[in-house]
Amino acid sequence: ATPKDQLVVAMNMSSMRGLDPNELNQLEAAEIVANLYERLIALPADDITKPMPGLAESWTVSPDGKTFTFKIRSGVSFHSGNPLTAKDVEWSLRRLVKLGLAPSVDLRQWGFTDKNVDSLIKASDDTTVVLETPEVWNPNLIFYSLASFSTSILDSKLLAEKEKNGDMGREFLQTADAGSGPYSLRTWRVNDLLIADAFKDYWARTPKMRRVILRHIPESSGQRLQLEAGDVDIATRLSSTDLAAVQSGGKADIQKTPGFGFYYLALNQKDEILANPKVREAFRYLIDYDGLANTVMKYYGIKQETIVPAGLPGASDAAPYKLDIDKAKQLLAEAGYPDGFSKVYYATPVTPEYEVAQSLQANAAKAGIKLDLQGGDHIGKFRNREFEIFSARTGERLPDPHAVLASYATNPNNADDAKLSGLIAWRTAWDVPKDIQDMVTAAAHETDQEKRDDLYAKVNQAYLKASPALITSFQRTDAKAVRKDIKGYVGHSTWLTRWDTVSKGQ
Amino acid sequence: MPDLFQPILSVKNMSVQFPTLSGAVTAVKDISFDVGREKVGIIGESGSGKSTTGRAIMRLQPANARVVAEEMRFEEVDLLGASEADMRAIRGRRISMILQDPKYSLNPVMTVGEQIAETVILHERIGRRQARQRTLAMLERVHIRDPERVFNLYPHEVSGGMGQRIMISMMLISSPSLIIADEPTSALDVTVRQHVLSILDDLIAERDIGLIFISHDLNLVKSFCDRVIIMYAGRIVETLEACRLNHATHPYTRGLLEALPSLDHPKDRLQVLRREASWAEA
Amino acid sequence: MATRYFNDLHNWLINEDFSSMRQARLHKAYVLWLSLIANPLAFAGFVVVAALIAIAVLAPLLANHDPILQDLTMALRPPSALHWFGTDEFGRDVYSRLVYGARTTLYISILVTVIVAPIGFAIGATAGYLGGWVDVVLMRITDIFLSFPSLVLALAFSAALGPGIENAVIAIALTVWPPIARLARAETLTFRSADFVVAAELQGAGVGRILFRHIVPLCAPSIIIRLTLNMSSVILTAAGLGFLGLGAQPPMPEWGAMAASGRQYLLDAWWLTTVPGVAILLVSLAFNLLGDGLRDIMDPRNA
Amino acid sequence: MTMISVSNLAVSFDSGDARKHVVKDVSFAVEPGETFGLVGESGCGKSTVLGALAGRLKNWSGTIGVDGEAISRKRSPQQLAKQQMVFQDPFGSLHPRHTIGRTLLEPLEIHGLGQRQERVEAVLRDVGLPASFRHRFPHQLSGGQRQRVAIARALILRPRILLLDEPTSALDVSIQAEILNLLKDLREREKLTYILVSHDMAVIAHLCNRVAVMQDGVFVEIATREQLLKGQVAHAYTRTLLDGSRGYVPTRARN
Amino acid sequence: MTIVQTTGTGPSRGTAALAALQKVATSFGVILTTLLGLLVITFVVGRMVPADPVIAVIGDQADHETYERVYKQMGLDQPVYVQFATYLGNVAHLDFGQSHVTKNPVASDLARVFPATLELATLATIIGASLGIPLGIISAVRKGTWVDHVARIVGLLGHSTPIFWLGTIVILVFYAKFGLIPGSGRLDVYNEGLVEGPTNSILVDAMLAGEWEVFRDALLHVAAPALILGYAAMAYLSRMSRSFMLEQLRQEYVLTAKAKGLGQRAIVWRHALRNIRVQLLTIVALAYCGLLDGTVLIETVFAWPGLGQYLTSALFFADMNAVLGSVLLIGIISIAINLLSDLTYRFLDPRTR
Ligand SMILES: Nc1ncnc2c1ncn2[C@@H]1O[C@H](COP(=O)(O)OP(=O)(O)OP(=O)(O)O)[C@@H](O)[C@H]1O
Ligand SMILES: Nc1ncnc2c1ncn2[C@@H]1O[C@H](COP(=O)(O)OP(=O)(O)OP(=O)(O)O)[C@@H](O)[C@H]1O
Ligand SMILES: [Mg+2]
Ligand SMILES: [Mg+2]
Repeated sequence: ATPKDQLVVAMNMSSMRGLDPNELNQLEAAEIVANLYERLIALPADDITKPMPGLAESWTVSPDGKTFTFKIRSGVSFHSGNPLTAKDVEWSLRRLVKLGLAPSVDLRQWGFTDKNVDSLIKASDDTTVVLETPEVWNPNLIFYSLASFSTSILDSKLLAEKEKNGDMGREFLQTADAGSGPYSLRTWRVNDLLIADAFKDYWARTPKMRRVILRHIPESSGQRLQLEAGDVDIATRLSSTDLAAVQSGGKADIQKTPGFGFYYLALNQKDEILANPKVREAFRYLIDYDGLANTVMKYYGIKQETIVPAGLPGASDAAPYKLDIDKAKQLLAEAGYPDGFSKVYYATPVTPEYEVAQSLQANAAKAGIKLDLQGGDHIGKFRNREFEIFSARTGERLPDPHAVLASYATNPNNADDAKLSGLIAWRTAWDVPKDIQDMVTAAAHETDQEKRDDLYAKVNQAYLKASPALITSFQRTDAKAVRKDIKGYVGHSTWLTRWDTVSKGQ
Repeated sequence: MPDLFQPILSVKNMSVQFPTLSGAVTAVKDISFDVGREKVGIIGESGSGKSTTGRAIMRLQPANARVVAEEMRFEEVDLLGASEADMRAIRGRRISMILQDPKYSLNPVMTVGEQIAETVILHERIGRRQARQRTLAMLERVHIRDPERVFNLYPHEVSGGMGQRIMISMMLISSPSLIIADEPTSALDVTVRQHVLSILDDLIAERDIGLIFISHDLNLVKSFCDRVIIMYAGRIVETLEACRLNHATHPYTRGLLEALPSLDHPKDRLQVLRREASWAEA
Repeated sequence: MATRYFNDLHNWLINEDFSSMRQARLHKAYVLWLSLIANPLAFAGFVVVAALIAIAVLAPLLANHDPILQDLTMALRPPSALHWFGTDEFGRDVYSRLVYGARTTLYISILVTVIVAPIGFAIGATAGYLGGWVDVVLMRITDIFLSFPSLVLALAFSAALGPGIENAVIAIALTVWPPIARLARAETLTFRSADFVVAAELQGAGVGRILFRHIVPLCAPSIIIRLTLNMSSVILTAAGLGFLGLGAQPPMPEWGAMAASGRQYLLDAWWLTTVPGVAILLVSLAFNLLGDGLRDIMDPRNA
Repeated sequence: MTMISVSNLAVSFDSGDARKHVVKDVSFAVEPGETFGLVGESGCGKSTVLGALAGRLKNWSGTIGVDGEAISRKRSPQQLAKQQMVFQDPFGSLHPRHTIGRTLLEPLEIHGLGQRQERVEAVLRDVGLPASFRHRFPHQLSGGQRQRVAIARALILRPRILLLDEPTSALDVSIQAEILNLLKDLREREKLTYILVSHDMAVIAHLCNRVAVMQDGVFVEIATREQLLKGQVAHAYTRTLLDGSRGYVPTRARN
Repeated sequence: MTIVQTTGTGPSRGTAALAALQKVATSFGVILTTLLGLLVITFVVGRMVPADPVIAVIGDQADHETYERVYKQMGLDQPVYVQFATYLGNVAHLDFGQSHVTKNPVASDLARVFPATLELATLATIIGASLGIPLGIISAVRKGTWVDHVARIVGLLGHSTPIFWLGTIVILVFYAKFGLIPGSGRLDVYNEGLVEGPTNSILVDAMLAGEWEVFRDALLHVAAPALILGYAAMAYLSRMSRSFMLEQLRQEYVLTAKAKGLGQRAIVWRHALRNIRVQLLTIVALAYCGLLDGTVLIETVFAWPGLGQYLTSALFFADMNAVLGSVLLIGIISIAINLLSDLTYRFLDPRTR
């Protein structure tokens, strides 16, 4: 059994890439950073769309919607003992933009660049930070971004000491922490173990768990057995059968945290056959939504055929498609391919993506489409539009339809050399209908929440009708098994699960 | 020598069979002979069963071989009925065996001294020190000049002739009463052979023991042994005094003699042995 | 009557007084066969390998379901009268996949042998026969491949070559040839100065003739035996690669990939990994026993 | 005209510090149809001389002439075919997995000669083996039969010279007699020139016209057959060898 | 009559030392070329692997600008040979670069993961050798009897069982069902962080620190994976020892020993074993090298943070520095082990002295 005052979590850490909040880009690392650091704004796990005060006690938005003024909480100190001031906030946010690494999109997408950030983000005194946006955006989008792990506030004084060759402390931060969160990093051995100790001077509350231990257990069966034996409290990467077994075993609860991303199928529109809308539609009838939902996808996803993630404004539960081979055949015949065709199909050989792909392969075969399924790492080819059919999943972190739609439904320039490879619509070479793109852009700038909700509902319908080249089937969920005596461990849709709220009861 | 006629070994109707894929092969068939304190040569062509006979006496035939005999007696011991433990006490102490090629018949990773001393330690239960003394003395006895040095050599570091002398000392150190030498000099040069044989000859005379000398060299057996047994196809076709070999009567023996080129009686053409089926049956 | 006929045949085969080349060959095979029967473990291995071949050939007759037909409603069912070895995560019949998988397994084994034996032999024998700098260069290359972590080499190459069973086989072959080359070299060294090779040289035979007409027949048994003994690790490596998406591609049934992908269901659907696992175990055990037996039988030094 | 002329032949193995001079300075000439013997104890360099003559060894110096032709280190197929070698060990000199027929066909293939089956049958007849032996493998033959096959293989290219390296020392006396007779017959019939290595003086005296006694890489004496038979040898070492081949001389008796 | 007593006096001590030195010098050259070849191949293969190291760092969804920026930062815009030359230059200064995945210097990563694998492989080799060699010898001595058959089948099963399957079954039975062994990893959470020693091998460190509780815990953790690996190694070792022993028992000197009156036991364990110890040493060394890189699967099943896992994940994320560093390490180790066994060989076998 685990010690009473310690939380032991089983994880698969093999894809973790350092602990620098401005560099990492991955779920497990994000959860750790969420607890080592704090951000201006907090999004409660149970009401994810509602910005709450974090390090910022309060804030105001100027009437033109472009200037945000944050009042920084005083009396907060970093793990190093340095007091946290507005200067640290200014330095941290600028650092994110200037380093320009993967998570910098969180600010860059609103128009911040390494050129303008020094003038747009400023600490006016020790407790006030002023942030200006180059354009008017819906303020929630900005607040959500400031709640992301990437906008964590770093200890600028400490990092100044640790700086090497002007790296803004990057090397140091990979394996150390410079935060003010409820836990401080004690030991980290990559692909082995991470130990975090409770931070005594944490301002909000005293964490009940004196220590949190994350163990790298790559095998699902290993995690499950340890969980059932009580040697770990939480298992985070279980296969669906193991989840089912744990659930029926009664020692732990299964927590399904919905995420804002989809399992998708991408049909390259540079391919003549796949560019045919009827062929695209035919593929929708080849996905065994219900069969998968009850088996492979039971814990990994929620059936969602539309494009706005469930739980967000404009979402709909319309499900007009279901597995229908005959219908698919008919569509193919109408498109001029009664005898089908064959295509190369790339998918990553990981659960459940590969199972979903194999299911599609089997159904397609019945409709006469021969899919040559190739496992392996093909993301590079997908990004360069060098594929025929590809499937994977995304994980957007903003609790707002904009994040998903910007990637799935905008493609301002469909030319090869535009290199908008951040957008999966561009990668698919899909010339998204203009009205959809316009509505998505308008909604992001719209400050009136009702109009916005309306716009998203329309986009949702238009997307469905467009017979998209990016077909969504399941909305991603992340399932964890939590032993019954663990209270307060609540999965967070934007990867910010907290440990300081956890307690162990009998 | 009165006890020359008192046999130390007597074998009656011994046969040895090997099972093979195409039925059992009888390598030795119903042979009988006695050995006293004398030098008995066994000659015969390759495959006639000489080595098999020698090994059967020591009960060292391959595991799959089947040995049957009416009687096999060595001094007071019944070799047929002796247990494996009895045999171990006999081998090396009372009957010894010298093999053809010292290059292969010595353990390559043990010093020669160690290998000789092992025999006395095993049979006489004496200490290492004492065994070493005995070994050195024995080495000296076989005309090895610097026994102290040779004691610590490995087999690959000694010449063929020396190797065979080491083999002799190893097999004679426990004073056995019968020695079986299976072609002890065939791997040696003529010059060395003479020396090795004379050492063996001396030791045998000195200790008054019996020797079974297996060879296919007629000239050698004739000049070295007292009696000769001639084998053909697993049978003994003839037994005679060595000095009378030239007057052998059996056509096989005669054939062998005629086939030999000779310095003293040069012939233009050699006689070729014409085998007769009856030889193998008689 | 029949026994009489068999006796005659036996006598004709066992007789060493040949009247034709064909009889000589048949005799050789027959003697091998007799020694095989006489060695119970090797014979057991032979029977299993023969069964594997038979199953592979007769797969369509033996299978009672379509091996690639999915039925998600029937996923992960335990063994029953309908599905003898249960069903997998897609509701496919494990028994039928096992039967068809024999083909893949056999295919891999044969392909690896076909690639590795000639390459390993050519490199090893050339190095051993020619000696000198050729030997140094070739053996250095062999050493480099030998000191590579073998699974990593296979992984890297099959990742580089792209997924697919043939590519996986090539990648595996890359890890298998160095020991074969070493073996071929060692064997060649023992034969290089044999009198019959010298005799051929003195008659003017060239390097190629000596290597392929004289050395090959002598090295072949030990190389084949070594490959037979390697077969289990070849199958297991192919399995590992299959699990990583680099070996056999779905929906092709392959034992290794079946065992590996069933691994995540091991605790609840034991049959998924256990059935192909036991099949792999049996076949590699059989290959091993057969290889050991062949070595005992064919190598005169082991007589 | 001499068939073989060798002067100042020296052979060494291994280069550098480990260099070993095995044959130091050897000269002799052999007439056509003559049989020239070589005796000496193990390791004195007899086989090495033959190896250099046959073209098996390359690291020799001095001059070798065969059939009036000076031989260089690299030989043409014709030059190779002119002399063939028979080895000591009949068990090691035939390829264990080749049938006799294949062994005999091989030289014909190498030299691109025709009428192969006929030649094989003829040469088998020459060495006194039935034609049906073509289908056998070496392990199915006795030592003497194998040695006959080895001789047949050497003869099939119709060489002028046979180099015989202890051709009978692994054989029983009865078989040795057959082979020695065969060699004698062939020499007469085919007008062959032999160089015969043996350690048995009786064999040498039986077959050779002259013999070179070798010790430690040099010839200590070249004696004729008559000298051997009469015991008129000059060198003590030659005498030792002669005595040795008569059998065991008890030292006790001598003392 | 004089008989020349020829004995191999061998070269004098001085020349022997010189020859040994020469030998060392050539082997050093050989090692360097082998390692260089190893690096070249690894580099080339690494370049061929389709996984994109940049994407591995920035994630799938990053945009093109970020991609370009990181691409340059990682030095991938330079020609391959320049990258390789730079790498070689760094290696010459004992700098193995930084891992993209772990963000640590590769050298410090290796210093952490390698001892874990070493610990496992060493124990497994000890287990495999101490069971496999006697088993092989016994089955050689009893060739063809049921003892031989059983011993061979037991050994071969170890060679033919999928390791991941066996590993999971062992965990299931001995951990989950009977609770006899600890689950996975190297230590229980209670004992984490109690010893942070100089060698990174917990067993050794705990022993040095005198933390016997930790030592016991670590030993319990390593037991199951080491036994499973040891079983696999045992199969190989017992088969090889069997055939070596059979070979020896056919030798003429065995007959001599029997003729002296030695019993079977003395012949096998005193005479024959001494003749095969060099070969045994070689195969134990080979098995050890094999285990060092063959631990991938068992490390995954038992969540053992060792080199096998490190290397595979590096490979999958195209983390070239980590891959090169690990391959180099394994290469050096396997060359070193072979060299060592070569040297011992010289020492143990009088014929090669
Ligand atoms: N282990 C065995 N299995 C089968 N047959 C055997 C075995 N050992 C010997 N033989 C056969 O027994 C016969 C006699 O062999 P043996 O070795 O006694 O002959 P030998 O007279 O010593 O011959 P050589 O002079 O060649 O040493 C031969 O025909 C041989 O083939
Ligand atoms: N390839 C070789 N490399 C090094 N040394 C060699 C080689 N071949 C022969 N020798 C050495 O040359 C010497 C003469 O060898 P050779 O074979 O000519 O002797 P031989 O007179 O034929 O002896 P034997 O009667 O034993 O056949 C021996 O000391 C041998 O060790
Ligand atoms: Mg014999
Ligand atoms: Mg010679």
